[in-house]
Amino acid sequence: MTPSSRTLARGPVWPLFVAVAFAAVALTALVLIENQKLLGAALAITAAFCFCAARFGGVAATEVAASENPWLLRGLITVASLAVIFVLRDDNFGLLMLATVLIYATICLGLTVQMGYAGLTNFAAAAFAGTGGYTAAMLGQQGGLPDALVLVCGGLVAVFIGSLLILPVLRTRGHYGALTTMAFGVMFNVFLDANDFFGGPQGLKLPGINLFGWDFTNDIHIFGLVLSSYVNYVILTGILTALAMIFVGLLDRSWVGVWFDVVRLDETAASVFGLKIAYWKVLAFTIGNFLAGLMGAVYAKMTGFIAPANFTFGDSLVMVSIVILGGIGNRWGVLPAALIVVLLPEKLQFIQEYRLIFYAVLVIAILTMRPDGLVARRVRKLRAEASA
Amino acid sequence: MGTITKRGLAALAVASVLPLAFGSFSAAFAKDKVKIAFVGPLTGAISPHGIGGRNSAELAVKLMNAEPNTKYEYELVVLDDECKPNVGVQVVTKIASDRSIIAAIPHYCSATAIATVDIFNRFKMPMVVWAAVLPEITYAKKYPEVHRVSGILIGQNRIGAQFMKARGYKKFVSFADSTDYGKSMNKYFTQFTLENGSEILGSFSVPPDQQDLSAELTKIKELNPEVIYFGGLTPLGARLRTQMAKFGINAQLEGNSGIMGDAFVNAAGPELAEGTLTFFDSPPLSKMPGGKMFSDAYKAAGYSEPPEAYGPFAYVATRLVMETIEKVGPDRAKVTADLGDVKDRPSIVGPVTFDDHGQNITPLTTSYVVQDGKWVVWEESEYVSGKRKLKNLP
Amino acid sequence: MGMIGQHLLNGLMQGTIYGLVAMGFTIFFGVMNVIKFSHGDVLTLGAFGGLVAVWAANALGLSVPLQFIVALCVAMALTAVVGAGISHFLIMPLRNAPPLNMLLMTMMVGTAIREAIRLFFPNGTNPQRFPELLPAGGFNIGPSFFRTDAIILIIAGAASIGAVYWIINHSKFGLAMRAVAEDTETARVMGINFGRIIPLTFALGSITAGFAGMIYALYYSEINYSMGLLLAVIGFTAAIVGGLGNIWGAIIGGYLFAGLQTFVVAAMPSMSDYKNVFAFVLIIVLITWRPTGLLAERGSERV
Amino acid sequence: MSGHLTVENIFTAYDRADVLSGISIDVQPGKITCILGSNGAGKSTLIRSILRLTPPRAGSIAFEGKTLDQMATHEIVGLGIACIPEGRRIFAKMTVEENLRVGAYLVNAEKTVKARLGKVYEVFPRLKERAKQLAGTMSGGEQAMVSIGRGMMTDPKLLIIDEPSLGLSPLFVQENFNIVRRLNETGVTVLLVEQNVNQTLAIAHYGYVLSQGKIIVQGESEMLAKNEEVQSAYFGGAH
Repeated sequence: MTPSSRTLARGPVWPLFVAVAFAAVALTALVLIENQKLLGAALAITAAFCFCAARFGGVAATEVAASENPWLLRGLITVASLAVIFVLRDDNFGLLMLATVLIYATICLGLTVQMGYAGLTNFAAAAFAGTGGYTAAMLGQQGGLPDALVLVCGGLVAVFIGSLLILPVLRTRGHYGALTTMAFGVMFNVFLDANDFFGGPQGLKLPGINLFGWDFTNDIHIFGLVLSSYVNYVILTGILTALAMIFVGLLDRSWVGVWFDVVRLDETAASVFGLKIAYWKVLAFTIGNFLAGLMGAVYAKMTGFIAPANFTFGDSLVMVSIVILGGIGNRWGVLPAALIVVLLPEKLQFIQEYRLIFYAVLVIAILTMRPDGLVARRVRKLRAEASA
Repeated sequence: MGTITKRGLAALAVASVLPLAFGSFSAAFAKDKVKIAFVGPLTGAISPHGIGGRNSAELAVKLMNAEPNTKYEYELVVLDDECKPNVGVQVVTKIASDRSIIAAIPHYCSATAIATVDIFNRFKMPMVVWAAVLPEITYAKKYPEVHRVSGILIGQNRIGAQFMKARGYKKFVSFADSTDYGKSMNKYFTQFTLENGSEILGSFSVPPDQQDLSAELTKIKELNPEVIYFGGLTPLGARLRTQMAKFGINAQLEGNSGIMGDAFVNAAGPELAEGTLTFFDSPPLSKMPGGKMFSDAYKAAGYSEPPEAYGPFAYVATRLVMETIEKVGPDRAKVTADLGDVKDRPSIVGPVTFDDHGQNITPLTTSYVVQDGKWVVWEESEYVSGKRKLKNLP
Repeated sequence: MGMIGQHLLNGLMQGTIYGLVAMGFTIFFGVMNVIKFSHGDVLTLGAFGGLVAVWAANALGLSVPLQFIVALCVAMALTAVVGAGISHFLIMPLRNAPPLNMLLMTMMVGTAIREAIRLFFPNGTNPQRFPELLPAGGFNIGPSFFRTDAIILIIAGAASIGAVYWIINHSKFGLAMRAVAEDTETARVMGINFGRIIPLTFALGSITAGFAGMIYALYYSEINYSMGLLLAVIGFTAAIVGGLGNIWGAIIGGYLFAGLQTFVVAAMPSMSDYKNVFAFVLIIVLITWRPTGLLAERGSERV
Repeated sequence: MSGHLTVENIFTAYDRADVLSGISIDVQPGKITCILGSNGAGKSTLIRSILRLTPPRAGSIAFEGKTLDQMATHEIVGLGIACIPEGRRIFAKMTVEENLRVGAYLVNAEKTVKARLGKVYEVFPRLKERAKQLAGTMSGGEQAMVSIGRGMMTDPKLLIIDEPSLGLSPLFVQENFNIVRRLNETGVTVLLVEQNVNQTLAIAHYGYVLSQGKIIVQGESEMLAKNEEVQSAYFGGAH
C-alpha cells in the first residue's frame, strides 16, 4: 500500500453492513436447511456472492471499511450473532453445531498462532483439547471446584502437558516437528485406551457447565420465550471465540507478531539478531495449547461425554486442515473453514456411506483451486509503517 | 488419477440418486407421514454391519408401508455415527431435536450408545438399540426411553465358558482388541473361565487396526494354550486366524458375536475357518420364526450387501417401533410408555420381552461352529456326532 | 526367552516392510521436499491390484508361479501409474504452495483412494483373503519356526531395496533424480527434463509401495482397505527417525520401529496394551536427541 | 562455424516490473561476446531469458536461425547451448565425476561420455585425482573447475558463462579466463557475462554494456576498453 492511499478519503461504510448481514444470513441458512436441493442452492448462492464480491472489489471495500471502523465491525458482529441466536433459538441441533464450529474455530486460532505465526508444526491439537476435556472430567468427579476454574484448569493442564514436549518441539523443525507432535497425539490416544483410570476406551460422563450458579443444561425462559439450553453454550463459545479473535489479532499487529514472523521466516537471521527464538516459540506453543485445552474442556462439558475416540490423530488432522483451508496465518480464515469442515460432513449425511470420499474430493478441489486457502495471509501492515 | 476422479464422479452420481430412490416410495398415499431414525456406522471398518442394519431397517419400513391397513406412512431417516461417541452425540441431538422424528433405532457400537442414552433421556425420545452389546447401555441407568432388542455380552460369555468346560478344555489364552468391546469381552470371559476352574495362561490386548500379530503369536506359541479366546471384530479376528496358521499354532479358536458372519469365513478362508466356535445371541435365520420371510424379502429387495449378523435385529427394532406407533399414535411419550410394556411380543427372531431396564431378556444365545465354510448351529453340526473333531481336545 | 530367534525373524520381516514404505517417503521427500501421505493407500491399491490379477490369472488357468509374476507386475504397474498421476495432476500444480497444503492434499488423496477401494471393490469393507502363492511350510531351529515364505520375502525385500539403491546411485535416471533433488534449476540447465523426471521419481517411489503391498499380502495372506493407513504412519515415522532424504536412514528407521514393537511384546507381554505408547515415547526421545534423524542428510545418498 | 544466437528486443519481468526492457544482442559464431554490467543491471535475467528459466514476456530469441520462443529449458540445452551458472551451482552431494556426467546428461553413448570425461581431465588434471570425492567438500577454486568441466561435458556450440570470476582469487580468475579463451579457440562460441571489465575485455571480441535493463553501449572490445564514457557509465551504475 502506497503512503498516498492512506491519505485518501474514508471509504464507504455500507459494504461492512452488507458483508456482516450476508454472513449472518448465510450461516443461518446453512445451519437450518436440511433439504439437500435447497442446501445446494444456498451453497451456490453463497459461493456466487463471494465470487462477485471478490471480483468487483466488494471484499477490498469491506476490508477497508472494517479497518477504518473496528468498533462498528465488532458492534455489527455482536448484533448479527444475537440475531442468528434468536432465529435458531429452539433448534437444539443447529445450536449444538454452531457451538461446535465456534469451539473448533477457537482451537484453530490457537493453531494459527503456533503454525501460522511462529511456524511451529502441531499435529496434536486434538490431544491438547482432549487433555483439557479429561481435566474437566476428572476435576468434575472430585467436585468442589467452580466450573469457571475447571475450564481454565483445562487450559492450564494442556499447557503443562505441552511443556513436556517443549524440548523436542524446540529442537525440531518442519517435518521432524510434525512427527514429534504426531507421535504425541497417537500416544495420547493409545494411552487413554490402555488405561482404565481415565475411563479407558469407554470414556467418562460429565455434567454440563454451571457458571456462577447459572445452569447451562436448563432451557432459558426470557420475555415469554423459551430458548434452547444450547443457547448458553453458543453464547459462551461465542464470547470465548471473540476474545480469542481479538487477542490473536492484537498479537499479530503488535511487535510480538513481528518477532513471530522473524522466527518463522528465517530462524538463522533471527538468531543473528540476538533474538531468543526459544522464548517466542514457547510463548506461541503455550498460547495455542491453552486455547486448545480450554475449548476442549468446554466441548467435553457440552457433549457431556468424553472418550479417547473423540480426540484421535484424525481429529488433529481435521483441525490442521481447517487452518490450511482457511488460509494459513489468516485468523479470519478459520471461521469459514471451520464452518465447512465441521458442518459439511453433517450436511452430507444424506449421501451416507459416500460422505467421506465426497469430502476428500471436495478438499482436493479447494486446495487445487485456492492453493493459499480460502482467505490468504495478508502482507503485514504495521501502524508504525503506515504513519511513517 | 483418471480412475479416481471418475470414481469420485460416480460416487456423486450415486449419491444424488440415492435419496431420490429412498424418497420414491413415500409419496404414494395420502396417509400421515411419520419419521423414525436409524443410526449406525456407515463409514469406517465396521460399516458392513451398519449398512446391513440400515438395509434391514429400510426393509422393515418398506414392508410396513406396503401393508394396506396401516395408519401412517413411515419414512426412515438414516444417520451415520461413524462408531464415534462425539459424532453419535451430534447426530442423536439432531434427531432428538427434530420434533417430526418420533423414535430412533440407534447404534452398533457400545461406546457410542453409552454416550447417547443421556440425550435420548433428556429429549424424551424413545429408542430401541439394535446391536450394541455392552450391559451398561441399558443397566447403567434406568431410563424409560432406552430399550434394546439385541442381547448383552454377558450371556455369550457365560454360555461359551460352560461349553468349553463341557468339552474339557483347561488352558486358555485371551486375545482381545483394545476397544471397550474387546475389554468387556475379556472381562466376562475371564470371570466365567476362572469360575470354571480353568487356567488363563495369558491375556493380550491389541489395537483393532494392528496388522502384524507375530510378536503376540510367538509369545502365545510359547505358552501353548489349548484354546485361544478372541474378543473383537471380524477384521482382527480373520487376521488372527490367518496368522495363527502361519505360525503353526494349532489351538482351538473361540469367538463371539464380533466375528459372526460370512465376512470372517471369507477373509480367513474356509479351510482355516473350519472348526471355529462362536457364541452369539441369535439363532440362525433358518431357525427364526420369521427367518425365511426376512431372507426372502431381503433378497427380493435387491440389496447388494448382506444383512450381517444383526440385520434381523435392526428389522425387529424398526418393526417394533412402527407397531407401537400404529398402536398409540406418533407421540414420543406414548411410544415410550407403550414400549415399556412389551412382553412376549412376537417378532422374526422370536418373542421380545423387555425387563424394567428395557433390555430384551429372551434367551437366544446359540453356539455355532464353522463347517465347510458355513456357520452351522453346533447341535446340527458333524462335530456333535464326532464325525469331525475340534482342535486340541484333551 | 527361547524364542529370540523367532522374534528376530518376525522383527526382520516387519522391518523389511516398514523400511520399504519409509524408503518411498524418503524418495518423495528427497526429490520434491514433500511428504506424500497417500503413500500407504497407494500400497493398499497395489495389493488389491495384485489380488485382482491373481484372480484373473487363476481364471485363465495359469500356474502358481505365473500367477505370482502376473500379480507382482500388475501391482507394480498400477502403483507406478497412480504415483506418476498423483504427482503430475495434484502435486506439481501445488509445488509452490506451503508444504502443509501439500501434506493435506496427499492425505485427502489417500482418503479418496481408501474410500474408493472400500466402496467400489466388491465387498471392499471386509478383509480379503490373499491366495498363498509361495511355498508353505518351513523348518525348526530349536524352538523357533522359520517360515519358507518369510525367508523368501525378506530376501526379495532386501533385493528390492538394493535395486532401488542401485537405480538412485548408479543409473542415469538416478543421476538426474539426484540432480533435480539438489538443485532443480541447475538440473534443468544441464538439459534434464524436470517435467518427466518428477513423475518418474514418483512412479519409482510408488513401485516400492506396490512391492511392499505384495510382500504384505503374501506374508499375511489377508488384505484390507485400511491397511495402508497405519503403515503410512509407521513408514513416515521410520523415515523421519532415520533422517529424511537418506535411504539408509529410512531402512534403519524401519527396522528400529519393528524392533521396538517386537521387543515390548516379547519382554513384557502383560504390557502389550502399552507397546505403541512405549514405541512413540522412544521415538520422541530419539528425535529430541537427533533432531534431524539418526542419519542426517549428507553425502551422496541424499535421495 | 556455428552457435549464432540472436536476441531481439526482449522484455522480461519478475512479478510485474520489467527487469529487461528491449534488449537486443547478437552473439557471433566463433567469437567471445561479453555482457558487462554492474550488480542488478539485469545480466543474470538475460541469461535466464535465453534459457527460458524466466521466459520473456515479449521479444524473440533465436539460435542458429531457430526460434527458442516455445521451447522448454532442456530442449534449448539440447540444441547445443551450455551454461556455467553464476556461483558455480555444482551438485555438492554428488561426486566430481557424477557432476561431470550430469553435464553430459543428453548424451546417450557411454563411449562419448568417456571421451569427454577424458578431455575435461586433460584440462583439469586435479579433477581426475578427485573424481570420487564429493564436490561439496572441495575448495572454491576446485568447484569452479567442476562447474566449467560440467559445461564442457555438453560439448556445446554456444557456452554461456555467468560471472566466472565471482568469489575467486585473481590467480584463479586468470586461469579460468585462459581456459575460456582456449575453449573458444577450439571453435566454441562464448557468451561471457561479467562485472570484471578489464580481464573480460582482454579476451572478448565484442561487448555490450547493460545498465538498468537496457543496452547503453556496444562495440568491439578494444573500442569499449578505451571508451571512457563506458567506464564511467558502468562504474556509475555500481555505486
